[in-house]
Amino acid sequence: MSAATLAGLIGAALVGLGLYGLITNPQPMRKILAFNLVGSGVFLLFGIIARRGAAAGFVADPVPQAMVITGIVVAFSASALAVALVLRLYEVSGGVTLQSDAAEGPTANKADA
Amino acid sequence: MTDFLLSSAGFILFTVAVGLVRILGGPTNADRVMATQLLGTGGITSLLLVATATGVRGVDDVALGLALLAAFAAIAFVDNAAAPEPDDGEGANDR
Amino acid sequence: MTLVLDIFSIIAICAGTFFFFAGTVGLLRFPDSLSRLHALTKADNVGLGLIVLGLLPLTESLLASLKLVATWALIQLASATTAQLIARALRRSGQVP
Amino acid sequence: MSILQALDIGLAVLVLAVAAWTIFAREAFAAVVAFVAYGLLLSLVWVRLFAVDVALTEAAIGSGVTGVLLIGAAGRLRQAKKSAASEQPSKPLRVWAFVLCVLVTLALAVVVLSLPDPAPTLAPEAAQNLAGTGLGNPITGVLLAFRSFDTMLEKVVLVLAVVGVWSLASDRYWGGAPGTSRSAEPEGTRALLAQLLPPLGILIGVHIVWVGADEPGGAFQGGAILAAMWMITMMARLTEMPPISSVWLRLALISGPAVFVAIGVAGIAMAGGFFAYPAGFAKPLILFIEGFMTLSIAVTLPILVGGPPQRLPRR
Repeated sequence: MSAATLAGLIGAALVGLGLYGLITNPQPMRKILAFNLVGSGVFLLFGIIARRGAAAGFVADPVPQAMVITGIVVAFSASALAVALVLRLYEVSGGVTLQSDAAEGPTANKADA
Repeated sequence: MTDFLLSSAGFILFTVAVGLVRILGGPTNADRVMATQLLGTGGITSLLLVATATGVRGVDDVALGLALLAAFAAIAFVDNAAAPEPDDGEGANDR
Repeated sequence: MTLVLDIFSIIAICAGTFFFFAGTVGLLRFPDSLSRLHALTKADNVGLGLIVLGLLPLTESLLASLKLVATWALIQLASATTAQLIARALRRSGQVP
Repeated sequence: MSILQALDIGLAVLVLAVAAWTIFAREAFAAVVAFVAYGLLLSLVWVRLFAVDVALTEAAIGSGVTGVLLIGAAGRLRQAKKSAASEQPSKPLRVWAFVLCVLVTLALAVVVLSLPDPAPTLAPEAAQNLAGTGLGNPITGVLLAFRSFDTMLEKVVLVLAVVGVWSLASDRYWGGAPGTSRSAEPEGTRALLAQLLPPLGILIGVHIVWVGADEPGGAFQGGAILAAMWMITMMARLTEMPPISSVWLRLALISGPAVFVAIGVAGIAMAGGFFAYPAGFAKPLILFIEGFMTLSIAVTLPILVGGPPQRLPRR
């Protein structure tokens, strides 16, 4: 099995693992991590398509690689926004639960100045 | 020579990895950060060995980049997670 | 001449590999965090240092050798700093007498 | 089985083990630390795929800058209330989720194993047209010439993310600076690192941007390394986050996409198409855009890590 196929199978497994974490883990921070795993799994799938497309003297097809590079940067900005939202939720409510306000108790109503 | 370089890279990566997988379980967060640090150095080393063996261009820059950022996780850890009492976050009192 | 350099490379890389092995064993076996930190820094400094030394004769250009040495120097700096910081954090948190 | 193959399989097992740890670890902090290690291992996988440009991006952004962001957040959330038991998904739900995820993985694995051979590729087209740009690195060619519109929009996404993060500020802090006050004395060890690292780091960052025209590297990777250097001086308390009302900061944030759009629009007049470069001027124009993009990225990443303003604006 070539390194590319192996990396593709890693990518497939990472998407599965990340999806499982995204569904079952209640903590928002852990969901962000899981989402990043799904993202990097998809990037690896792009990566093997690039590697298999090696032609014309290039070791890999540059188009999927360029898309992965922009993808990594976009994934980072999405994570940064998500982290800022979670921290803000914590600041306002003292907790980081994603449940509805009713389950939160009185702290959820604490007004922000 | 190529085989020798690759086996060394494999050996280093795996000793370091065994350490990482074992230490991630704790006892303390400081141990976890140390294990990541060791994985970082081991990863950079195997990268250099594999790069010399396979002759992929530009890998030395990846190693340099990783080496530049090697201290970041540990510093962020000391700043945020190791402090005995976290800041109460009341920015209004800062100034 | 090439043979001598090759033998030098092999000896240096083997020695470096040994230090990584020793560092990991120390990380796993030493009883407290400070001694584990001690084991870790040996792998960082000597292990990588010896391997960089072994790889130097195999590089193709001066720039490549410079980059190798710079990588090692950066890891030295990072490892010295983090060892200090982690040790201090351990002491502050009362995990070390 | 050759040694290289054994190495690949070992690396694969390792990546999956560390990834599984980030999902199943009981403590949030342990999961975040594992994620940093995961980013590092992933850049080794990218090197094995001969995607050195991607490996550099992953090393700088995926592992380095994201690591600081997540460790910082995990540290601040340490005091957060543990999630209630009622939030834990029920066992049947977990079983169903597990089955779903196994199915997704298997489907993707089947797709990977049955990819067409020979693989479709755009490499010959890229190779054919690369000469017109004067570049040697096909990935830089794709990013800044063939698909420059995508890259420009991606820079806009970064600006939007900054707007999103800033909009989470309380009213009273609007116009202030992110992060807590750095009133404490710079501490010796960290200050030393923050004084020794940036000169070398800036050299390496600029080198990576410069060689990006012909060798692996470019504005994203170099910009991320420059961003990391700015971040380390802030972590050592040698510098502070600027207040978000600062004019130079806002100019630096938008300089990348603004210059990119301006040159794209100028292409309509000069070369007969949006984002077309006049013949013979492609390489200098691309380097010009890359310079401003590097600046934008180097400023945007630390601002995103810094979060919304948390200090009162100076009046």
